[in-house]
Amino acid sequence: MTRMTFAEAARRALAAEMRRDPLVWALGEDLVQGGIFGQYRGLADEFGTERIVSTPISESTIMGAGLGAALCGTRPVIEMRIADFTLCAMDELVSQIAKVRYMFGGQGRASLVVRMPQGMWRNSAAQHSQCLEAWLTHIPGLVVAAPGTPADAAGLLVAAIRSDDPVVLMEPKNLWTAEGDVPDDVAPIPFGVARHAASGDALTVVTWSATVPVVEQAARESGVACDVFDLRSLWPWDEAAVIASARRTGRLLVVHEAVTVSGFGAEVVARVVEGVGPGGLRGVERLGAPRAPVPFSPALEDAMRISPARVAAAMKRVATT
Amino acid sequence: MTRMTFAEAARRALAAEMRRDPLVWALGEDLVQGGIFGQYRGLADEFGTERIVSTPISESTIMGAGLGAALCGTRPVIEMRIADFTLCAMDELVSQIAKVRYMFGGQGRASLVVRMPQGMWRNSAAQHSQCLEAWLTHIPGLVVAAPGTPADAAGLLVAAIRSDDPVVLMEPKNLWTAEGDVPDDVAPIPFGVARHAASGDALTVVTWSATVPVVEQAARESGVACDVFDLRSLWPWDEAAVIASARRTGRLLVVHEAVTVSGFGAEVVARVVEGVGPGGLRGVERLGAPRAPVPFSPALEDAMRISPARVAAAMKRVATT
Amino acid sequence: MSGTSNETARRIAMLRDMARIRAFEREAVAAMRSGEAPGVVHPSIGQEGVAVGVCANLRRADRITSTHRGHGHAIAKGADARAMMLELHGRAGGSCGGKGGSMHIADFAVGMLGANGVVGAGIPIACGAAQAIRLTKEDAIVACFFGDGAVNRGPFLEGMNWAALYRLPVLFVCEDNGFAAFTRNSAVTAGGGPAVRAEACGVPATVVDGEDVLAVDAVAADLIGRIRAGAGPQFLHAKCYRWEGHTGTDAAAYRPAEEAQAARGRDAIRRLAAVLEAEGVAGAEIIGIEAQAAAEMASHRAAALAAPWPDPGAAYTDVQDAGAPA
Amino acid sequence: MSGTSNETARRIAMLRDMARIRAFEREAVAAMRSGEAPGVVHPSIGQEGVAVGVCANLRRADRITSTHRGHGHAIAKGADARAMMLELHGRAGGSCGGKGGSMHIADFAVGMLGANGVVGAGIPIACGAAQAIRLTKEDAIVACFFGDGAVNRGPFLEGMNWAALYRLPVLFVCEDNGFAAFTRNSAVTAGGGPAVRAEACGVPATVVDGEDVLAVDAVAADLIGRIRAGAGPQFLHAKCYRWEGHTGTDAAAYRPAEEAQAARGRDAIRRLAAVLEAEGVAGAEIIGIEAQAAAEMASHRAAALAAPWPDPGAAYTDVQDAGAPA
Ligand SMILES: Cc1ncc(C[n+]2csc(CCOP(=O)(O)OP(=O)(O)O)c2C)c(N)n1
Ligand SMILES: Cc1ncc(C[n+]2csc(CCOP(=O)(O)OP(=O)(O)O)c2C)c(N)n1
Ligand SMILES: [Mg+2]
Ligand SMILES: [Mg+2]
Repeated sequence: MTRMTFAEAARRALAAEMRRDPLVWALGEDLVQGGIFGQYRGLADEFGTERIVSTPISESTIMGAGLGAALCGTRPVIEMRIADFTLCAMDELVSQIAKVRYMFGGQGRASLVVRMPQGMWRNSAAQHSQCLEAWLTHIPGLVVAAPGTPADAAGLLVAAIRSDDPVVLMEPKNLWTAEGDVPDDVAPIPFGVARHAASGDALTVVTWSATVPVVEQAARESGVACDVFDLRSLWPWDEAAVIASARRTGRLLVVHEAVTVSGFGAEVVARVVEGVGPGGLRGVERLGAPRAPVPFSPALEDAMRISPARVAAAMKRVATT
Repeated sequence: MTRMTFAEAARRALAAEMRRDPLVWALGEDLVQGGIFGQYRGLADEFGTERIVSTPISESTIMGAGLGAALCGTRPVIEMRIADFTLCAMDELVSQIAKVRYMFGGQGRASLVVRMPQGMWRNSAAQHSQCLEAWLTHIPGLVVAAPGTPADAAGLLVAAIRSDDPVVLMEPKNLWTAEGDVPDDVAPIPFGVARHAASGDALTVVTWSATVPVVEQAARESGVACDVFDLRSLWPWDEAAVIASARRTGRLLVVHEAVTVSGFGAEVVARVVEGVGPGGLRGVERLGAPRAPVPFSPALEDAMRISPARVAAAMKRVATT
Repeated sequence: MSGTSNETARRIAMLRDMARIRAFEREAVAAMRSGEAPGVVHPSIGQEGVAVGVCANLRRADRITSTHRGHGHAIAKGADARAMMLELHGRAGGSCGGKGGSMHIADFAVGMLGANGVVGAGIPIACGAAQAIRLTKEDAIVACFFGDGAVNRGPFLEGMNWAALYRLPVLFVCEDNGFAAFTRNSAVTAGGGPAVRAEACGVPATVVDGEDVLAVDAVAADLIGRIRAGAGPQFLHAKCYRWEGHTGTDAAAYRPAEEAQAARGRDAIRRLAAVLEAEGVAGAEIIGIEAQAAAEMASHRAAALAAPWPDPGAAYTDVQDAGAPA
Repeated sequence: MSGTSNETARRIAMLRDMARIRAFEREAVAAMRSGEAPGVVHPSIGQEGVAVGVCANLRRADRITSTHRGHGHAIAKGADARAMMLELHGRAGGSCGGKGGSMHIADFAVGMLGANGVVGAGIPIACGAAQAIRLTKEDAIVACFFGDGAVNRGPFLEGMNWAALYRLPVLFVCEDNGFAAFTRNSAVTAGGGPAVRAEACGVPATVVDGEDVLAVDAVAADLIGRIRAGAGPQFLHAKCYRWEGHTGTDAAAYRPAEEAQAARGRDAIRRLAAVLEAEGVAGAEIIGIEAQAAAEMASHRAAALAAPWPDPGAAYTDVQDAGAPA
């Protein structure tokens, strides 16, 4: 175990995978310069500019070329810079990458990773702060992972690279500099297995990505005995663990940074209700963003931010309904 | 009232709006030739090619130009041909159109309509059959409407054109040729008001768009006393009516053509559970598509299709849980 | 065998491929119109010279990407025509097991990386395929087919720049049949056209008569030779005409009938047949080739109609490994 | 007043605008570095000649679209600099009420339709704005600013074709500062460059020294005159240099310091000052203009720091009418 930042954990994991497998390579803007969060720092020196490729500002082609390269047997890591820019490459992701194996009856596979750092970060405003994980869980063919700790940033990236499925990795921009212990030899984290971050009998709490440390803090401070699940991957997700917990606690709180309306929290609530039966629950709540774009001003952004205090209040509310 | 097809109802509604307001115009591929479903037939003759504009295959610019034109005071109707191609224009829709009013503090508005016919239609396969309404309900700034009858095709289009908000209109491809009675003088249908398509005490059924006639038929044939709501608009949606009904029936079935996982049905279930309280429901089910792309072969497509028989079976299941 | 007769044999093979494509699509359109084949078929009838002239210069290891109008590219690249016909009919044993249909035919065994239902979408894919070929040091190139309508989509620019920048082994083939669906493409395209746009992004371009398969063959041979030699991407602007409507059911009322009639007079198949006859190939041999092609495709169609439907369970396979539908 | 002195007055106004932009951005960068202004600031210092030379030829009714590096465009078009500074600080009274910040400054009152956080996104918007102007028979044009990095994005091609096709009244201004974020743009751009690409799509292009505001002014006057006369879109490729890093905190270690130093020696402000002095304007007057600009922006910054934060409730307004957040 070594203590390091989220970005450094991800950087090392990619480097290790590139050492292990010569078919792994990365493409995106400014990668040779280290990427905008330092998550590619030094990699071009080690692996050369044919495997760490700085591209033009051509999101459609970054994504589409990644697919073509996967179809010819390499394992590209497609860097989207931030999730918002994936909006410039949605056809390539959703109508091409996600569907190619199926449409062609299994002849080809898109074994690739799409990295899309997402969420609020230093007052980036409406076009640079979106959380789009719910969209991607809705798209057949895609695996969706969303790490919330440095160790998971590494372990999920390794799993994503080794996966034969296309994996979308939503890295929380706000956590790039967060520190944590990371195994020296990173093992892939299986998709669909939540991290059981805290145990308790009063309330089942489900979260992922940027709100993981927020929820952990709130669970410590709220005084509520929370059973906390950091989902780590959203498709597949650990329905079994969450449903078993909710059946026990009878209460469910889902916390995410994304807009609540049609967020992935809705799917979690619906599945848990279907799983335990509506009679099996006494309290349910989703805590996410209002259906409003993310504003620039700290005074406004903070009003929308999911804080430990807001989460703790929700914990108390749901635990006592 | 006149009996006519969905496409003809929409065509006439657009013509009437263009007569009423010289600032209304339409842009998209092949519009001068009538559009691919005949929904623009003859309009170029009446309004000229500066108001019915056939464009290059440039989805990003069709969408983005629509926004620019709205910011300069006109009311464009943006035709995307089919919803899948909107994937080529997502930045323009989600990061520009949806956010422009907010980002600029209310200085400008995107008063425009985006038409995106969607869903299965004559074995169009994976890239031409997607239902993406859930995505758009997740995006602050957008109004989302999804007509299921010719009358609503007309009334919602008129409402969309007159709305000062950007309105996304998901027209069901499979219903273009469906017939129904349409008022001779089409009034705008207010967003957020469901059509109460059938009354009953056993079960609340919520649906929209292509599955509206399917659900109506199933309700007639199932023998279950269904309270059926055709939502017509998904954002805003008629939470009040649905929650009141569910509180009464204690049972909820949501039917939609889109993939179930993270579909808008999840949001409906979550809101109803939050609204009536988990104890208030005895049965809940979502009936949508499996998390798989849409296949080409009739043998496979039919396996996924929401049929009256499958809906009726679900009605019976939920009514008796 | 003398050099000439070698050359003649090669030309006969081209004639055969063109005839097979035409016969395939005649059957496909008929099957679509009769309702035997579901969905929509986009025939490339009249454009066979482009697919065949280019693919005659490709090897099995080379890859192609294709479009919604892609039967010709697939057949010319050596795809299994019987499996294609089954696919069109949505039957088990189809190229994609019935999941893809006409717009998504692929045959990875011969390097056909797939038709595509999205205009222009093959361009970035072709760029990445070439990048992978470079990375794995494979000896192969990529030919990327697209229509004249695709030059107005963003990925066209991005892909040209990309291929030129990384000097990728790609032959871009713009099949300019004059129309984008129901719209005459010249009515929605400004400037000097596809070749000028490609050159502006650094991809050298050549214009060719796409209705003359020997002209296409000669130019393709030259360009592909350069690409194999490491010269980077090349662009081929092949002018042709779409004889039929946009789809098998489009009557193409938006254009004068004489125009299509005139194009039929420039038929690449008849022109090559005339060359071959002038070179001494017997008329009967040519008739035989065309008859054989017709018979082959008719039998594929019959086979397709007789083939079983895919098992409904196939609708849920090949989605993904992790989190596959239950 | 003689013609010459009219001309001189105009040039003095240009000098003042350039000085105001520079002063604004110096304050903005300092405020960002100190943490007083949240978020990220992209300074256009060194590029002022492009914004001012173009906007000197625009009227209030004309529109502009801008980029993430848009303070200069806004100020040159007459936007309220005080409101802009408040916006940068996220304060009430900012151009967008604090909701937009540096990357989303807009001032519709003077035809500034907005900065944009997405590279190239202003191009389609500008096309549509021009189309609306045509439809409503307004007497106005649109100037569309973007960087050299934007020429590698798809919307660039689409927009050029679109504007040429419909002969729209748009001046496209490519501000070529040599870099796209941390990457030298020539390292990711193939072919003959922005002007060649625009011309390939049918938009006539002119190259200009963007560090010479008088050259920009002259060319812009000519091009805008043509556009107003109905000639359709024009393209201006303005070469310049980004003195600072990509953002206020980027040290630009990826390029030799001498390069930026050399660019500082070509400063458009100093060059215009020299011309004015040669024309007889007193050095003191020039110093006064610059001092006044600095004082103005310092006072705006102080005002911004003193301004109240927006009411938190504003986070939920101006989303939409129907279905607004509760
Ligand atoms: C991105 C996208 N936009 C629109 C369509 C609908 N469409 C299918 S084919 C076609 C015309 C394409 O023209 P061209 O590229 O010239 O190919 P051709 O059909 O002539 O072979 C259009 C508009 C599409 N498939 N994809
Ligand atoms: C579509 C998109 N991709 C990537 C980015 C990230 N980004 C912001 S500015 C920039 C560089 C833009 O370069 P250029 O267009 O030359 O403008 P400049 O910054 O030089 O003014 C990049 C890559 C973005 N904002 N939008
Ligand atoms: Mg064409
Ligand atoms: Mg630049």
